[in-house]
Parts: sequence; structure tokens; C-alpha cells
Amino acid sequence: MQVSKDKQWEMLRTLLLARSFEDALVELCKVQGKIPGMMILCTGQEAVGSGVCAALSPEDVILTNHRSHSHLLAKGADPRTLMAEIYGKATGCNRGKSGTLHLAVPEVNAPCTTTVVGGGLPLAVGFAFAQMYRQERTVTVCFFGDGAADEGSFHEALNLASLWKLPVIFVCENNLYAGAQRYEEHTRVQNVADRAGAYAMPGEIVDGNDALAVYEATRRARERALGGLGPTLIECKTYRCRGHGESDPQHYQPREEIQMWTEKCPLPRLHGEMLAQGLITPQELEALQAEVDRLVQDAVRFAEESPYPEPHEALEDVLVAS
Amino acid sequence: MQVSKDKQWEMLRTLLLARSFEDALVELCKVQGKIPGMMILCTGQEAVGSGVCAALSPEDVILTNHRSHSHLLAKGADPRTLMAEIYGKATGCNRGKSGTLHLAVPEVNAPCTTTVVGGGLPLAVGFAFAQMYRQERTVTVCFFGDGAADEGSFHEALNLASLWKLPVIFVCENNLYAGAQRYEEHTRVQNVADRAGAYAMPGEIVDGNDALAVYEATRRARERALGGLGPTLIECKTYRCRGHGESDPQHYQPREEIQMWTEKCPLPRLHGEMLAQGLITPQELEALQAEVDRLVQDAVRFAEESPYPEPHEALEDVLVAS
Amino acid sequence: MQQLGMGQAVNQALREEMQRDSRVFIAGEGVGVSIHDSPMLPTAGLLGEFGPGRVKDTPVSEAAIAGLAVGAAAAGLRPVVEIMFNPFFTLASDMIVNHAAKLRYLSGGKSTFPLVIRMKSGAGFGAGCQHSHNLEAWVAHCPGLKVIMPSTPADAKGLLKAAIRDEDPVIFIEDMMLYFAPGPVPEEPYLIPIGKAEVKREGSDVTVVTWSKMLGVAMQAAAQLAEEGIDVEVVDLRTLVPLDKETILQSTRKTGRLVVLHEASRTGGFAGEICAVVMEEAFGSMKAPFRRVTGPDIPVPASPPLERFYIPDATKLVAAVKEIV
Amino acid sequence: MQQLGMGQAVNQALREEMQRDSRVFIAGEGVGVSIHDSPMLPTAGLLGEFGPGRVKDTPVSEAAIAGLAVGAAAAGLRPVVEIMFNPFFTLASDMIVNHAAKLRYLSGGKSTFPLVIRMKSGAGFGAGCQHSHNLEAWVAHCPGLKVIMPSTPADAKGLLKAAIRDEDPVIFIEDMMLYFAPGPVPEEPYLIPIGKAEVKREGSDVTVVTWSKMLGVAMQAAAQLAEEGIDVEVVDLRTLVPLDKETILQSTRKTGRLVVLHEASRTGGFAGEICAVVMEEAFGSMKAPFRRVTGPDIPVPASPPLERFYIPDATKLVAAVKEIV
Ligand SMILES: Cc1ncc(C[n+]2csc(CCOP(=O)(O)OP(=O)(O)O)c2C)c(N)n1
Ligand SMILES: Cc1ncc(C[n+]2csc(CCOP(=O)(O)OP(=O)(O)O)c2C)c(N)n1
Ligand SMILES: [Mg+2]
Ligand SMILES: [Mg+2]
Repeated sequence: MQVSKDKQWEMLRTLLLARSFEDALVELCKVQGKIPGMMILCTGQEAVGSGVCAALSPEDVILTNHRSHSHLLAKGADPRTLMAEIYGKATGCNRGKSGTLHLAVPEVNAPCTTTVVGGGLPLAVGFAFAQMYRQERTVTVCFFGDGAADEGSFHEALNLASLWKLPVIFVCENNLYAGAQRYEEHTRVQNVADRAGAYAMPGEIVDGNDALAVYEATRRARERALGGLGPTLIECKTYRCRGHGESDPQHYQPREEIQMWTEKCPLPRLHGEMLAQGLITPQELEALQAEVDRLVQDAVRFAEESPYPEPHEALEDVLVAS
Repeated sequence: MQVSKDKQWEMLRTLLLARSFEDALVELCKVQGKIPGMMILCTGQEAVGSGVCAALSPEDVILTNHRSHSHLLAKGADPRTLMAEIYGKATGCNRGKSGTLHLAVPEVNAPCTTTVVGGGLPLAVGFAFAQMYRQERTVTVCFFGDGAADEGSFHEALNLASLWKLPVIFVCENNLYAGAQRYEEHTRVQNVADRAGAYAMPGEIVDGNDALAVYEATRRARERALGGLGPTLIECKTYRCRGHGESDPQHYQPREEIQMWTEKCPLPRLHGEMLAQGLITPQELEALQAEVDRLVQDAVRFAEESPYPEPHEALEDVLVAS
Repeated sequence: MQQLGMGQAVNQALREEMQRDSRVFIAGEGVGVSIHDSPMLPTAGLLGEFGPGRVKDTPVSEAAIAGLAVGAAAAGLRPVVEIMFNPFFTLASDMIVNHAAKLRYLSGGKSTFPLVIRMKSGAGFGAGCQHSHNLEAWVAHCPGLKVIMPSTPADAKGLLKAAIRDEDPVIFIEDMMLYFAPGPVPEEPYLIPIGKAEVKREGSDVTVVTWSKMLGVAMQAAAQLAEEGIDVEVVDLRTLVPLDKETILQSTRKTGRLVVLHEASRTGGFAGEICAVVMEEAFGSMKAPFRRVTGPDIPVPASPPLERFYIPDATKLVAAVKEIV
Repeated sequence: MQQLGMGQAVNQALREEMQRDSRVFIAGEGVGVSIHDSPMLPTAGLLGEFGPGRVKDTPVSEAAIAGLAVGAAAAGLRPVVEIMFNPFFTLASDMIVNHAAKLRYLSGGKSTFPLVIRMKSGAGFGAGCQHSHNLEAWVAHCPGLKVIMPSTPADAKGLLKAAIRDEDPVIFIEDMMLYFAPGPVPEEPYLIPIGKAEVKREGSDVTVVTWSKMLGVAMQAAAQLAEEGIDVEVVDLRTLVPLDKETILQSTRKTGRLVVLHEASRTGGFAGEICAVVMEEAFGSMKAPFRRVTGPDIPVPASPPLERFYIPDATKLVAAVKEIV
């Protein structure tokens, strides 16, 4: 099935936006003391967030993890409040409580983000249970890494989701590394998707650098979920082009490997095809790039100009009522 | 391959012993206040313990769970100190600290028993790691239930054991129930053994009421392990003929189902074949039965006559040195 | 008034709240079909009344059970899930401590987590330390959680109903032994506010602060001591977090003497918090050293005489009170 | 004397013990190949020296890591495993609390579990509450575990070596911020006994009991207060369990005043234990209310001004001391 021009544009736009956003962060991180905490980027993996979110409705829920930027931007999060949160500013989407690691944007149905590896998986069961309980026509997507697939939480969550046929899509972003461990150093199973069988759940492998393929797989999984057929495990094969975090010297990642994957970059992959098919013109592409760059510059300016929270604001937001 | 007569006798003896031991407990539990705690029996499942342990060397380690009697007796544990522990007596194998639920018998390389469902699985990784580290020619067996296969600990343990090719045999005793939940009410995967593939580990299904089949499967898995080929997951299909514990009225277990499985009892299954093949005579069988019954009566007498621990002994055995 | 065990009182609370609010559901191991038959148990009969859509038996998967609650709460339902025994809290603790308690804060106050985790606690049934291990001090040391530990069936009912209606995550700990000790429970609907201690016995000589099953021990000791002319005030915390400092301070300022009684092991137990609060805010009124009467620093042993040795009793409490009066 | 950060001191302890005893191995996430480059980190270089047989990188599987330690210890090895950050202790807590701490007791003293769990703790690196959450009070409330929380590189080295040689399970908690604050460490081999506090500064007016990173705050405040004529005695616990009551009591009997300082959140923190011990055994000597200076009852926030607000500092300690002197 041909993906509509609009959808392709939407994906291209979020791909460009995520990349521009993170490219800005790479530079900002070089300024000592500007960005607090650990900076974790998804450069090279953006097709996963873009492809998945393009297949969702605004009411669908996503749960992301420490590597969240492309997921959140693709779901529609405002780059300004995201950037401000990353700076630790009062205008940040989480008022400075989260910082860069647990960016949560309930406004776009990304209601909570956990950086406990694997932590999102049991939460997804709860969100999807609520969707089924209320007979909504919505699904929950949980993004997680290949490393997370070794946590006990993965196992318990997939078993329960399958047992109750919950409307959830488990999206494993296999970027070939979990911290400094290569995939084959942390498990012997050839594909994470092969684990789906352990829960009598369909498992699908897609090229995680191909936004269109990710989109199609998500669309199918979403239809299954809405049809009452239960969850799907989708494994997106991709690559972490930068270090685990910005302070990681990447000694353990072979230069040629990084090079090879950089050549498979999901951005030219999509706009190359779109150009070839005449879905976009070079001028339009340039204009789109300029538009997202402006958004990012604006977000950085917003974050820079925003105040830090007052120290005592730390005491707020713990409980609704105490 | 024909299993030797000696081995068959050994298995038959431990089958009869475990059954006799537990039949005594059924009666003792009816006496109000005699046996403290929850009494959990393995009636009908004894072929698993007997078959597995017959394939092990004395130096091999077993880790068992809340349903431990047949495993421990088959590994050679003294019925007297087991029974005394079940009574909560000072002469019990664990000085009254454990009671019936965590019977540990380091003397026969059953060094610690956990009743946290699934808890034995990560421990088994540690024992097997030590065996490999010291280049011993020994293996570790971990017994667990079908319910335990839904715990996160199962997943983490099997992944790590496979990754490091540890000499461990994971023996799942699928007795069709986890508490009051039927197997198909707690997971959708058809067989627990089907999960082995999720760890690139061989999985094998055996008739858990056939001691000879269990023995053979264990022997093969042990050879694999000693040959450096790593762990095996063996699923023994069997049935919990009594309730989860002795206070369970078993409302949820269909009478016909219990009846059907009672007819598949592992004791006549083995001695029937042995009689047919002339490996044992009716008189020898009767004598063997009488022998184990005497052992059990002696164990009960020992437990009855033993003193309770002094209250302050509760303070001992926490730390080696404090 | 109706006489109910605490399990029955919990059962009534669950039933009433499920009838009142269709967002409330329960989940856990054996909360529907059970290996037990007794009508004294908290979830007896609920499956029949509310059906399998709202009474969810789960696999043996504590992390998934807790995660279910956290996610469903954030999505607007009112989960009440059960962790069968307090030691298994460990297996759910990441979901409860790093998620239920923190995700609201991490969202900057945007998401809410109105959930209840019910757990059975307490020694006395011979099951040993992997089933009996009181860890209320753990959850009480976790900002973002509320912690309730009722001592009577009536309190349990009113507090559980309040917990289910609360907007924040609540840990609700039931001592199993209390299931089988009937007490009066009002028939008409009522709630008991979270965060209020109750003086269960007024007295002037010494304050005993306690909670859960140990209230019975405190009342028994108080009766004994009364015969010897020692007048004990018994403060039942009911809620550990938020802690009702007012009531504790009022009582200790009056009596000038403090004994804290809990079943959990001694070192690091919640008694320390009470001692600290009193020494911060009522030092001037205190006339004598404090005493803690607690389980010893050992795991709970299984054998009956050992287990009895573990559980604090009236004799130990009487002795401790006499040391400081 | 050599000047080392605490990570380097830990590194030396690991190296020396691995050289001495072939049963010692280390395991954890990134203990071999790491995403970090710094020689200041605890396991830097050990993979190269001891090889992949004894330096085991594991999958992201905290329960399996802890279970590996428990099983291997019972089988006679000497595991030293790492749980990367204190909040992830939750995921390993069943293996540590229900297994490492209890299985010896459950065996009637027959099995032993000589293992060390190393964990990084402490706020100050802007990662937020799922990475920064001091939970030493949890492990200190668990019979069967020993708990060490060193404040200086020299203490860390001597205590870790003692922990590795100890026959019981030991939780060893390192504040990450101390990795980057060099201090003197003796070159010659030495051990520091578990269970002994150290008076890091003698004084006569008030006792400050503290541990880990907060020692630096205490020493700084003591120096400030000295200028105002207030003479502070600083007791560094070093080991939380077993607790060195003698040293605490000796000091508080002398000064008659107690402030406890820790980074963990306030309610249910280990300060309560210290307050209780002193009120049980040194009531007669106490001249003033106690004070606790701790993190507030909130998760650790990420934004720099909020995180600074969270972490107790010398200003807060000075103020607390002045309230009671
Ligand atoms: C429970 C837990 N353990 C360890 C960590 C530290 N940690 C953060 S990210 C990470 C690697 C995760 O790998 P993967 O799931 O593949 O995600 P990726 O970083 O590759 O996107 C680790 C170990 C953590 N945050 N949570
Ligand atoms: C972590 C944990 N959760 C719950 C329990 C309570 N429990 C004891 S046995 C059991 C059922 C276990 O089923 P299975 O693993 O199939 O073993 P079986 O009893 O059938 O031998 C449960 C839920 C427990 N002991 N530990
Ligand atoms: Mg990865
Ligand atoms: Mg079973």
C-alpha cells in the first residue's frame, strides 16, 4: 500500500525536526555548565519515532525512555518546553523536576517517561488495560531498547499483555548496543522479535531506518490491537550513531560500523525516495529544513531566556493533596 | 538406551519414599496444631524429583522451591531431619528456622531453598557460575513451577545462563496450576518449553509422570552442560493431585481431571513396567514399600520425640560474625 | 453493630467503592478464584459480584501487577491491586518506588496516580521469613507515597475507602492475623481521613505509640499496667505517612514518657521516626528515656516457639513501660 | 601519601583483593567495557588486568546480577557485584533482602553468603530521582545484611577490603560525587574493621552524627562554627549496620547535644535510629532537643537550583546547630 503524500511529509518533517533539535543539543553540550545531567541522543534512530507516531491517533498513548527526543517530537510535543526542561528551566514541560531524562508531555499523550530500563513496559500494560476497560478505540505504544528486553519487566509485561489481549504495541528499538555492550554480548537470541513467540504474540522485524516500513508495521499492529487481537512486538533494527550519552567516547564502537550506519541515515533515506517520486521538490525540502531549524532556534532562545525555578518550588508536585 | 536396573530401583525407591512421606503428612495435618505453617505437597508429581535426581551426581547442586519433598528425598536428604524441621523441632535440618517451606539440606547439595516464586532461578545462575569458574564437572538443577515461568526472574536467569553457557538445567514442573490459576489462565504460550527459544536454549518436553523419561532428559541435558554447551530447559508435564496446600478445597480443579491424572500416577507407572520386565518381583516391591514406610514412621517418631528449640535460639544463625 | 474481621471489613470497603465508582477495579494473584474458601478473606465473593472484567486474577508477576496499577491510574482508572505478602513487595518495589511515587513529580505535577496497593503483613502463621517480613518502614521512607496500617476492622474499612478516593498512591498494609479477630464495624457509610492518629486509650503516665496488630498488645499491656496503677495512653497511628505529629506530640507532652511498639525488626524501624519527632519538638517535656519494643533484628523464624519469641507481646511491653515509669 | 578519589580507592581495593584471592570476581553492568573513559571510576582497568573470566559484564538484569552473587557466594566464591545506581536496588531487592539476607538463617546456619553489593548513590549530577535516591535506610532495616557507607577514599579502601573478606553479605554504598574529590590513601596494605565509627573531629559542645558525602558538609560547618566559638564533634558512622552505638553514646554523653545529618529524605531516614538509640541509652545526659538535617521529603529534582535545594549544606547544618546550642 502506498503511504499518502501527507503522511510522508509528516514523517519527513518530524525526522528533520528531531535531527535539528539534537544537533543543536550536541553543540550546547560542548558549552561547560549549560546543560545539566546526562545528554542521551537518538541520532540515526529517528525513523522509529517518526514512523511509529505517524501511524497513531492523537489519543493514542506513547511511553518512552531515556532516549526520547524523536518519540516526543514526532508525537507533537512543543520543542520550546522540551528544550526548556532540558535546560532545567521553570518553563520546561515538567517545571525542571525531570530534566532531560524523564521528559513527559501529557498534552500529547506521553503522560510519563521512565529512565529505569524496562520500566515503561509494565506501565504500558496499565495504560492499555485502561483503554480496553473503557472500550476506547486507542492503543498504547511502548518504546524500549534492546537492553531493556533482558529485564524481568519485559517478560512480565509481555506475558500479561498477551494474556489479556491488550491493545499495546511493544516497539523495540534495537540500536545494536545497550550501554557499552553489543547486542550479542547481552543475549544469544538472534532477534528480540524472536521472543514474541514466548508469549504467543506476533513478532515483526522491520528496518528501523526506513520510516515508511516502521509506519506500515505500526499501522498493522494498531489494527490488530483495535480488532481485539492483542499486542504485537515490533523490533526496529537501527543503530546508535553517537555514544550512549554525549560523554561517551565510543571506544567500543568500530569506526567503520558507525560509518556504515551513517550512510544508512534515515533522513536522506526518506527524502531521497520522496524526491525521486516527486512527492517533494528540492526547494520544498530546503524550506522544510529551514522551518524546523527556525523552530529549534526559537526553542533554544526560549530556553535560554527562561528563568530557573525558585529553589523552594522543589517542594511542589509531589502529591496532589498532603 | 535401556536404563540400568539399579537406576530403576533407585528411582522406584525414592518415588515410594516421597509418597509415603507425604501420605504421612496428610494425616498429620489433620491433627489440629501438630504441623505449623502451610503444608504443600507434590503428590502425583514425584517422578520429576526421582527422575532428575537419579541422573545427577552427589556433587551436583539442586535448588528447589515450596513443593520440595520429593526433590530433597530423591537427592538423598535424611527423612528424619526433614520431618523434624517440618514439625519445627530443634533437630530439624534447619533448626526450626525454616519450617516446611524452605527446607535446605546442604549435606546433599541442596544448599538453600526459596519459596519466593521464581527465586531459585537467579540463584541457580550463581551456583552454575561457580561450577564453571572452578572448572568442576558438576551441574546445577533448578526446579520451579509453571507459575514461576511468568516471573521476571525466570527471564533474567535464563538469558544470563544461556549467554554464559552455564552448566545449569532448568526443570519446570508444569502441574497445570499456579495457585488457583489453570495454566492457560496465566499465559498464552502453549508450552513453557517453547520459551527456551527466546534464549537460544534447547527446550524439551517430557512426560513428567514417567520417571524414566525425566531421567533420560536430565541425563542428556547434563551431558550438554558438562560439554560446555550451556543450559537446557526441561518441561515436565504433570499434575498437582492435591490442592495448592492442604487447606485448599480444590473447588477449581474438576473432579474428573483429578481422577484422570490419578490414574496416571507415576508410582504404578514405573513399578508396573519394572514388574512387566522382570526387574522387580512383587515380593521385592512389597519389601521396598515396607522399608520406606518404616523410614517414614521412624522419621515421624524422631520428629515427635524431638524437643522444640529454645526461644532464644531464634537469635542465632543470622550472621556468621556480627 | 455488625462484627467483622478485618478481611471482611476490607471486603465491604472494596464492594462499596466498586459499586460507587465504575473506575475502581481490583487485580492480583488469587483475588478472584482462590485457593482459600474462607469468607473472612478480603476479596471473597467479589468476582461473582463484579465479574472478571473488574476482578482480575493475574499471573505470578508482581512487577506487572504494580505496573498495571501505575499505568491504569495515570490513565484515569482507580486500581486497587494486591501484593500477596509484604516480602514480595521487593518484586514490585521498582514500580511502586521509582514509578508510582515519582512519576507525578517527574511530570511537574501534570500526571496523577490514584492507586492503592494492598499487602498482607505480619508474623504468626508459621510460614517463615519469606512470607512474614514487615517492611512498612521502607514505604514510609519514600516521598510520594501515603502509608496506612490499620489496627481494627472499622478503621480498615473507613481508611481503605478514603484511600481509594485519594488522588495519590497509597500503600495499605493489612496484618493477616487481624482477619480472624472480629470487631464492631458501623453499618452506615463512613470514611476515616488519612493522616489522623487516634488515641485508643487515654492515660497520663506514659505514651505508647503503635499501629496495626500491635494495638491489641498495647491495649492488653495497658490493662495490666492499670491494675498496678500505671496509666497508659495508647496512640494508634493508623496512618504512618503523612504522620500525625500533632497527636503524638500532644500525648508525649502530657505524659513525658514514650514507648514505641511495632512488630517489624528493631534497627531502622519506624519507631526511630517517632523518637526523632518527639526529641525535636517535645524535648522539654520528656521525663525519662524512651523505649522501643519491637521484633528483634532477625528474620521471622518458622518454628512456633521461635516465632512467638519474635512477636512483641504484652509482657515485653509491660516490662519496658516499667523501666521508665 | 597517594591522593586518590574514592573511585580510585575502590579500584585499588578490588585489585588487591582479586590479586590475593582467586575466588573474588566482579560483575555488573559496564564493570568491564564501559561508556566512560575516566580512570577515576571504580572498575577502570580491571578487565585488562584480570580478564573476562573474573570481570563479568552483565546484561541489564539487576535481579540476575544479585542472584549471581547470592548463588556464587553460597557455592564458595567471593562475588563483588555492582548495582549501578541506588534506585535500581529495587530491582535487585528480592534477591538481596529475601535471599542474601535470609537464606543463611533459613538453612539453620549451614550455608554462608560472603558477598558484596556495591551501589552508587548521591545527588548532585543532575540526573533526577530515578538515578539519585539514597535508600541506605532500607538495607539498614534488614537483619542479615551489613551496611557500609564510607566518607573518604582511605576509609572506602580499607572497608571494602574488609567487606570482601567478611563472611556475611555486605552492602557497600559509594557516593558518586566522592569519586572526584581526592584524598590521602595509605600505600601500605590495611583493613578497616566493619562496625566501627570514627570521630573525625573532636569537640565538646554538640555531636554531629553523619556518614558518606555529608561528612564534608559536617566538617565545613564545624570549621565555620568553630570561628563562632562552637565546638562541634563529628562522628562519621562509616558502617550503619552493625551500628557502633558505643562511639555515638560516648560522644553524645559528653556533649549532651545531637544533630544527625544525612542526604536521604527525612521521614523514615536512618537519623531516626540514631535519635532512638541516644534516647534509650543517654537520656540523662541530653541537654537540648535533637535536630535532623536531611534532604526534604521529595524526590531528588533535576534542575540545578532545585537539586542544590535538595542536598543538605553547611548553611543548613550551622543553623540547626545554633538552634540547640
Ligand atoms: C534498571 C536500570 N539499569 C541500568 C540503567 C543504566 N542504563 C541506562 S541506559 C542503559 C542501556 C540501555 O540499553 P537499551 O535498552 O538498549 O537502550 P539504548 O540506550 O540503547 O537506547 C543502561 C544500562 C538504568 N537506567 N536502569
Ligand atoms: C513472588 C511470590 N509471589 C507469590 C507467592 C505465593 N505463591 C506461592 S506458590 C504460588 C503458585 C506457584 O505456582 P507454580 O510456580 O506453578 O508452582 P506450584 O505451586 O504449582 O508447584 C504462589 C502464587 C510466592 N510464594 N512468591
Ligand atoms: Mg540499545
Ligand atoms: Mg504449578
